[in-house]
Amino acid sequence: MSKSNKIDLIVGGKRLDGRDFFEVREIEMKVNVVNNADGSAMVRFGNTTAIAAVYGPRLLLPKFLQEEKAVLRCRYNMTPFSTDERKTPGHDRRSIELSKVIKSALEPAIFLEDFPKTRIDVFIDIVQADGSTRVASINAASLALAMAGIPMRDLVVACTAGKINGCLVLDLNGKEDNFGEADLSFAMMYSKNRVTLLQTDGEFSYEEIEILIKELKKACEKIYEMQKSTLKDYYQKYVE
Amino acid sequence: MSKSNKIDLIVGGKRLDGRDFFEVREIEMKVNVVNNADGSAMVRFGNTTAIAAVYGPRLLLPKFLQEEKAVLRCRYNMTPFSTDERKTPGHDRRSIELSKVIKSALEPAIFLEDFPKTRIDVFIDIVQADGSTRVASINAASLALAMAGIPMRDLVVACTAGKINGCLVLDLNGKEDNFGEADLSFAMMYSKNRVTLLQTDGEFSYEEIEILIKELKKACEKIYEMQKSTLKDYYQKYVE
Amino acid sequence: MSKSNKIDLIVGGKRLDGRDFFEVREIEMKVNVVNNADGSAMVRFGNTTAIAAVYGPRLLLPKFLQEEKAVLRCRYNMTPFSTDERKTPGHDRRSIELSKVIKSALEPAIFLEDFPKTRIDVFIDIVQADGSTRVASINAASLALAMAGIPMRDLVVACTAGKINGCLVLDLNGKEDNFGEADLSFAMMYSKNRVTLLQTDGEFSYEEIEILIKELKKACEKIYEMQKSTLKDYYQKYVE
Amino acid sequence: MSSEYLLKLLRNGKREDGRGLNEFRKISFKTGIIKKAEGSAVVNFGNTSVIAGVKLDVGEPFSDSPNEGILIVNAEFSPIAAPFFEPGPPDENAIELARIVDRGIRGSNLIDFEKLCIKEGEKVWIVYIDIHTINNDGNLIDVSFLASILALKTTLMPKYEGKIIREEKVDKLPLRNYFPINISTYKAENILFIDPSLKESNLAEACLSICIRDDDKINSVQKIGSGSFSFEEIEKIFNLTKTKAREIRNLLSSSYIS
Amino acid sequence: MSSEYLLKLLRNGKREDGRGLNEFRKISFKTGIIKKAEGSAVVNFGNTSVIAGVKLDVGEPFSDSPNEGILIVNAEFSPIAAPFFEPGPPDENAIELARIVDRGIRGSNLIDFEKLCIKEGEKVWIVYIDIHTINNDGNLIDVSFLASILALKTTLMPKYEGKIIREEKVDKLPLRNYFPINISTYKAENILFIDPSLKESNLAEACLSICIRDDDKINSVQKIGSGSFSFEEIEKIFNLTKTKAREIRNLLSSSYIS
Amino acid sequence: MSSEYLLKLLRNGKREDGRGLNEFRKISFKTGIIKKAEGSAVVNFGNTSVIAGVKLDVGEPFSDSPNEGILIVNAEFSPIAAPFFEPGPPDENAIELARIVDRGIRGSNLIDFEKLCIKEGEKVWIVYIDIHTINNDGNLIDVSFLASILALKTTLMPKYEGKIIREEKVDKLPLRNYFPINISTYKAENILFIDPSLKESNLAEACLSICIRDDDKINSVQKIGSGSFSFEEIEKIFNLTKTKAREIRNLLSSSYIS
Repeated sequence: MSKSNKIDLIVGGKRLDGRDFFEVREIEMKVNVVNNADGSAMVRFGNTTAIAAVYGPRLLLPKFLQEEKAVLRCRYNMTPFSTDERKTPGHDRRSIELSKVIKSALEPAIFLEDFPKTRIDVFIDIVQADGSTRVASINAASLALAMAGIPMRDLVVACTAGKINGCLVLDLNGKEDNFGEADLSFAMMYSKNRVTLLQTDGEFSYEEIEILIKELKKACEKIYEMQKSTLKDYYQKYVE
Repeated sequence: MSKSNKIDLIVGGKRLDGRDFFEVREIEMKVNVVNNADGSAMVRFGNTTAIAAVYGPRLLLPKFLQEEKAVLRCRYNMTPFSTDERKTPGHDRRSIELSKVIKSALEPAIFLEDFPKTRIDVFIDIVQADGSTRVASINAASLALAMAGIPMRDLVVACTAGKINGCLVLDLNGKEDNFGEADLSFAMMYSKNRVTLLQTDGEFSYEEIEILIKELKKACEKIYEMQKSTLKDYYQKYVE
Repeated sequence: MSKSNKIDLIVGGKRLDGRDFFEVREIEMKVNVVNNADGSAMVRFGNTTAIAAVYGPRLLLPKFLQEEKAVLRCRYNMTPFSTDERKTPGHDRRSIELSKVIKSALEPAIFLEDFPKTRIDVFIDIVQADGSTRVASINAASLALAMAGIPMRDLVVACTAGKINGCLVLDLNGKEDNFGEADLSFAMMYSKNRVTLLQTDGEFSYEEIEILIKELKKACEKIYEMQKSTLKDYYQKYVE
Repeated sequence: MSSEYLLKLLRNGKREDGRGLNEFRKISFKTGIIKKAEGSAVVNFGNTSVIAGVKLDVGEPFSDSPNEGILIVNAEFSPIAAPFFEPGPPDENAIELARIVDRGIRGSNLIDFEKLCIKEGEKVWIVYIDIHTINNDGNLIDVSFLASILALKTTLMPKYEGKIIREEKVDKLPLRNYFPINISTYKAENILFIDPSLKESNLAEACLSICIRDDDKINSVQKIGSGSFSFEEIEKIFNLTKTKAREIRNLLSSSYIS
Repeated sequence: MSSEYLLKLLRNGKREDGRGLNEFRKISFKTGIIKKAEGSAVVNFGNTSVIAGVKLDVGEPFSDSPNEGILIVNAEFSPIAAPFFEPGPPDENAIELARIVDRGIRGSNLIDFEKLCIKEGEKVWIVYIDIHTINNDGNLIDVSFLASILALKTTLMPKYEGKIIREEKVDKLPLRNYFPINISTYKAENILFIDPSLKESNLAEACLSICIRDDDKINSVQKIGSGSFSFEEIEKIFNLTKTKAREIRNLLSSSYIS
Repeated sequence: MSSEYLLKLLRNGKREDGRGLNEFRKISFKTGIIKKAEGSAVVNFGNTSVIAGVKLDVGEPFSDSPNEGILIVNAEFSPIAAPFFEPGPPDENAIELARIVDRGIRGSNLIDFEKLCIKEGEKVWIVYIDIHTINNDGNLIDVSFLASILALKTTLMPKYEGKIIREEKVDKLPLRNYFPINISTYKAENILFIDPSLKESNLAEACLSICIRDDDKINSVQKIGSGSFSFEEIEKIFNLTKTKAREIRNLLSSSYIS
């Protein structure tokens, strides 16, 4: 996570994987990938793959923990084989924080008040990690919630941005995340125009953040359209 | 647990401790060794000593965990001083698996349906470990259950077998277990002729397994008789 | 904790910090240092500082844990920055034992029978550790309990003693504790003349213990007066 | 579909999806699916889906086998895979599964551990197999075992020169030419059947899980569950295991895996 | 004071203690309070009180930054500090707080990590910041951050010759001349306010916690809570952060801390 | 037997089994019972039964005592030993017991730690004492302490040449010629008594547990429980301890243990 060891991340005006600055990697979305779940989805950004499964609403036990609205529980987990060095299994400090951050990005969109005394579980497994895993998780979880039929104010769309070799870019891959100067994770309810996640690490000027937010909104529009058409395609097949 | 480092385990047609191939070590059985327990027993195979204590049937709490039949809980534990290198205290992966395997060997024999809403605890401490600890545990637990007055279909009898220097043998000691090619743990309800444990590790042909099962049945008959006479002797003394 | 590595702890008839043998370090007491707590206090012996906070009596849940008298829960904790080498956070064996010992020193003074079905929590943080942390904790906890309005038979007063370079002394500092020959922790309900803590480590003759107890009683009288005037001063200010 | 109905089907030699008692569900697999892993495979038996990933690391050998690499098998029943799986460290079922897979692989002599030695007594390769459930619709042991073997068979070893250069793959994992297969036979009311769905496996009182090699050598056996077996049943199961393992091997040999 | 009443106050731009929405409570601090720590500070915002202690140790550097010291930030919500804090390992809130402080310090480039290298690849200084709550009356992140910075700024490094000689302090911690400040802006019913009491923070649906340097560079941002923000609110909060951070810096510069 | 009745007995100076207040139950012991341990003993006081095992290992010394061996005492209240013991890590009672035994042994100077040094600053013997309860019928501390001492006194040290050769025992553990004994005196309603059964110990409000050497030097004292002591009671208990410890030593000296 050191932001200091400079390496060349931009060569000939292009990023190392050939992308333009504000170009997002190839995105793949698939729903209903976990048969047992009430809703599930897989979202891939390049070589970053997140699988999200939603179970619930289900009765929250024991009784004295029940609340007037549904309790949302999120768990972000990296599989041991998802990273260069094998990741020791288990919930470390990073994944505890990311689970909280992801929950805070999804929660504004869910009508939790519709389901008192229950809990909704959102489980996310990162099966391949090449940067931007938390936004892939949010996109997958948003689709999985929709598939589970949980009433939502809007789909939540997410993307990252950052600064590498002094240049502002979108959708950091693993190398850019590790060796770039700064990164920004962003999520919004697109049609509601509301930001549900804003998290940065590293040094930015406010002007840089403003530019990135503008570009992120554009990228989120496309991701939002993909989410909608993924759901639509699934239900159309389902109807046929 | 490596099965590869060959050492001479058979010298002059005899095993290192002087035994014949299908000879079982000296067995000692003693019941009521833990005064507080509802039933208890000690079983020794050579230098392997297991103490089992049974507590229950006792009410299972909290209520929502109660089932229509008794819940059997087994815990296999090695004392830190039971092994060559001191064993760090605590429940490791091996003892979690062995606890499950021992439970699965005992469960078929117990009329759990007679005791709804209760649990029966079988605790086993290995105080000396020189191979074949899980079968010593099963024999001790079987006696302890009988002493606790838990209704059983039959006593469960157990013994190990294995392949060392290419020879098939019964009742592996620690060295044979560590440096042999393969081992087999076996338990049965003797008078019912039902197998309740069959577990192997290492390379066997099916024919070898068949031979060993035949020999294990013979050995189990003797162990079964010992179990019965141990219980009988105890109750006779008790009556006097 | 080795008691064997001799270093000079007494030079020219004085202890390294200039104190006489039966001289106690400067003591500071302050109550109501934690606004949220039902009662709280800070007690400092030289560079040893303990903060105690009392929460309760509060309802003990779940119900099946409730008892006919209040359950007293004590937790002694060293902050990571309180020691020379950073102390890894978390409850280790030493702090588990000290929590128990502190509880046993406080319990005789509290009318727990007045509060059935409740628990009283006494939390203690050592923010600076320079020897005698458990007695500083007891003095702080005693004040905090009084501030919380918990009915008590008497205040509990505590002090340490020890043997360093063969000399009997009161109130060990960190160096004396580490390199002295023996130490003694002592607490009493002063006006009731009852001992609630007596704990030693290292080699003493009974005669030495007798002498130390006599001196400890004298020291405790002074600490007791300080405790009382601290409480009095606070309530006087409060009334004004 | 109620348990009562499923049992009735089994008594008539039938399954909820029309299969016979000794018939597998549709088996599919894909290897090389995890870019960061040195080897990987996803295997599906019907709706049961498991990913196995192989990661390689370099470390010290055990003192009693100074010239041998190390195998570590770990299984996580991810909470995504079933409504009753909970986040947290592996439970006894996941631990047992990992240990069965471990013993099966070890017992089969598939891995040539001596070729995983870099410097005797100092540096050897550590082979991690991580088994990750995606969807649990029964028979996790057999599916996990197959995924593990396929992941091993497609593992490429990175370059090592003082440290691991993961970008450069220089060799295959040193495996012997075996293909061990694990077949778990379940029993409900004296009816034997393989590859149960989750609901069917809940009906079973006992299971005999056997790992067998191409040459019919047995690499591991594990009796699971609260029931018992007669000697005749055991014989029948060993024979069935032989047949069904061959069936899977044939199925796979028609694919690109040798 | 009921939440209903507190909300009514907020709607009118008021606070329970008479402050305005963008006004801090009384801020006080003291450094050097822990003798055994290499650096320490207690900071109070009203009734919220937090101690930060800096301990130094020597250890191996990370392999990807062999010539840099190491920073480890840990936060414990001591059970003394609030009726609902429980003994035990840090919960998700304490972990998030520690990681926000860590990122803010790292992002600000305050610490000159290369000067903390003793021998490249072998020995570097490890800087531990331990954050310990004494009383929690809201706004723990901002208070903890300030306590951490003041503890760092007053840290004296012990002598090192093969081992640490803690009695002899030889130098200041190598810090750059920055003063990062963290400002968390809370939102309830579209009302933005800073430095909430515990009761006020329980009313808030969301919070944007921003760390900003003297030169107005942003060092870290964290959105917290179940609410969302409009783009206008975000802009407003960034501007507010700039102003309020300067206010704290001015407050402190009137004291002996440079 | 009800607590009420037991209390009535105690008030009349009597015990449920006919003993007097200061009388031990039947004491028996056996050493060398664990073949794999370097030293071992089982000790019974009435129905209370405890095994102590000594294992030796070689490791690095602590940096503040580079030429001394290491003692580690651990106690497990096995769930076999009482209906209320649960599997899991040692609770506060087991930890306190282990620490009392540790302090008693250390305070008595029984072990000559310098003779356990193999190479200064690099390699020393580690002496593990593991205390394992078999049946808990009260007075676990005294029984555990005696079992630990007997295990130490019968410990044989294995050969060490680069590694431990456990088959060859070459020496006794280097012990000084002391025999520390721990005597716990319990108090219920101002009645003092020793060696309680489990039921009797449940009646006690407090206990003073004292470790004393042959030369009457006190090696450790621990007050346990929710009650308090008068100064007269403390004096009485110290005198009682002296007498009862001698009684145990005489009992043992009539056996083969020197």
